[in-house]
Amino acid sequence: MATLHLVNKPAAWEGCHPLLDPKDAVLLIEDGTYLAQQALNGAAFHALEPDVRARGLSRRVHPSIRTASFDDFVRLVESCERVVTWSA
Amino acid sequence: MATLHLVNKPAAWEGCHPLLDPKDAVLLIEDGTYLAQQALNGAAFHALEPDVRARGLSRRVHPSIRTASFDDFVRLVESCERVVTWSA
Amino acid sequence: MAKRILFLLNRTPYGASHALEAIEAILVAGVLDQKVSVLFTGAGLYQLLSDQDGGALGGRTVGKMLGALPEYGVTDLFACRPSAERLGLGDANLCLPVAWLDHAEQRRLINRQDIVTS
Amino acid sequence: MAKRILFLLNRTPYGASHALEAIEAILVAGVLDQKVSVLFTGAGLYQLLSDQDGGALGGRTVGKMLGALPEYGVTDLFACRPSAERLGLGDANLCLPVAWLDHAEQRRLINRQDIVTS
Amino acid sequence: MVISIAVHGAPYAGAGSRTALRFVESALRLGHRVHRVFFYHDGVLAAAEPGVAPQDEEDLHAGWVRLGETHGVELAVCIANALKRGMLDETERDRYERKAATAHPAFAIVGLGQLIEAMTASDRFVTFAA
Amino acid sequence: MVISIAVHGAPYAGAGSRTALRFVESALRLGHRVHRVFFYHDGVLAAAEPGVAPQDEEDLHAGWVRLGETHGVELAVCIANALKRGMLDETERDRYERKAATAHPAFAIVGLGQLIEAMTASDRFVTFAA
Repeated sequence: MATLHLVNKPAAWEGCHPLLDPKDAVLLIEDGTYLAQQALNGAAFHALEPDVRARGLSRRVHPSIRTASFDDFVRLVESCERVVTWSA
Repeated sequence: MATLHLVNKPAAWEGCHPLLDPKDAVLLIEDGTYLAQQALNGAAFHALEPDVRARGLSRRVHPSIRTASFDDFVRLVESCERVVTWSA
Repeated sequence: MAKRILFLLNRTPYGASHALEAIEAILVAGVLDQKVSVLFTGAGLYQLLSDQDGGALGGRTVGKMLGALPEYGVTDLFACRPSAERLGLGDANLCLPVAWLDHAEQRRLINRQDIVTS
Repeated sequence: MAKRILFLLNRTPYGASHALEAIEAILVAGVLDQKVSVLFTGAGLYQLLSDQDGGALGGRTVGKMLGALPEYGVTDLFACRPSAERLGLGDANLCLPVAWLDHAEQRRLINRQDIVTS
Repeated sequence: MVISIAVHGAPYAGAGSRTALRFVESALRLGHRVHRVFFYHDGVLAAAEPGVAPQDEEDLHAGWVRLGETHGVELAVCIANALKRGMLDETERDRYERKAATAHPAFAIVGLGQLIEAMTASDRFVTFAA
Repeated sequence: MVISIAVHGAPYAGAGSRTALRFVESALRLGHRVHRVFFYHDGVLAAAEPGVAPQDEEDLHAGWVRLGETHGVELAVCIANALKRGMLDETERDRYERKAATAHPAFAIVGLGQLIEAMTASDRFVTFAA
């Protein structure tokens, strides 16, 4: 994986999306998990599970998006070359 | 004037716009003044002058939008029936 | 003297402390016998989504707190239909019954108020 | 050991303290001889608008602070062309010369970095 | 005219607290009575005692204190929002056995009832968002 | 792997500080070394000494202190951002002649150079936005 993108609110998707590389991964966190209700494209997508559950989104996550624990989050950081954080 | 709407960021326009009454006034403040670069419709529009000037927008304000001092802001509050604040 | 006060809720429930703190103010307005209305609009609709679990983040559940509104005398709960359609939300997904308003009805709701806050 | 650090600036200059505080970090990274790049994108482009006057709000002028970047050894200044087109901004409106990048060039810029922060 | 306001944003270099302060100054100059400024959400941080403002940025805390002390404007801070953000006056300092009060004495730490009272007792109520 | 992070958001009920804390706990559990947590922007408020957390909400300040004291993670607070938000340690308290320190001693108030050092000394650097 080249770059891990963290997206922490829906509005941040607009900036993130055009800069995705097919080798990248995206982790939706916090309010960014609202984006997980739809199919997204351009990279591999994950959504942070506690944020999904708190917001009542567990049954609304699109099947193409995998939920991730905090341990998974750490493993994503391990396996990428750099992390880019998108907010606002 | 029925309602004075305060808009303090561009993203807040989306919520404000559909609820404008023709008798209303809108005051763009803070980052909401970036909206003043275009013609807006649905009410009477003002933009807070110190916010316009700080951001380098003085020569970019659309001619249909009047700049307002803080004293003008107070007078707008006087002459309306209520104030609605839009943010995010 | 009781006033007609509209609380406009347009923030997500867990993105910041804003939603929880705003609900606390609404409860107090209800206790103090004001004529309180609440309008959920934009991302504020997510406050009403069912199956929330604030415990997953070590805190309170916003949807549950909203459920207490009627006990505090706050029963005029409105929601923006166009926002709900945009977000793909309907009655079946919500934890609380609300009256759906289109934009014109929301304009009339605002025009009936003494005070609108958020 | 010097690292390639990209600062991604996508916030408006006066909406919060974020922009000013981020610039302070960039200046320090420059002083400490890192290989610093800056990418202005989205609403961050407004940080570059000419004729700013932070004094109107009792504070510093963000555009002027950015003008100090070259003195601190930070000369790789990039800006997102699609964002600029959407906001109606071009070289003539800016207080600082930047190199314009399309999306593919921005992807390559990111892929060259050790660290990206905002 | 009697005006009250709510301030939702933090004071340091944020926009809402500064706009609110300027608005109140103008309202007083134009002869209105400002019944109460109610600090809510992050707005409560305006009361923070030992802020050290940068030399080249306006100190909004000092501006609010001046408004309270010179013009007698009531500066009311929401107790629930204040406590969780570390703002305590001397009463709360003693109750929670902390070392020092962190709220400047020009600000009164009050319950949410005072927010609703500000609405009912005023001709206009203006919310300054974060 | 050596990891450092930046925390940009305030601790009370905000999202970024909580996510960051959970991330660091997991990183330590998985055997990584967390070199430094750098609190920047509103993130510095995590160091605020006398927060009184609501009973039914997690106290993130306490979580960070535990991480510093139990796991020896360095908690570094940006001095410029801290001062203007009213965070002072004992040194700054004396320099500015204030009544009390407002930053918990588990946090070190440091210059921005430590942010850049955290980047250069770590294999990964993760920014937790507000």
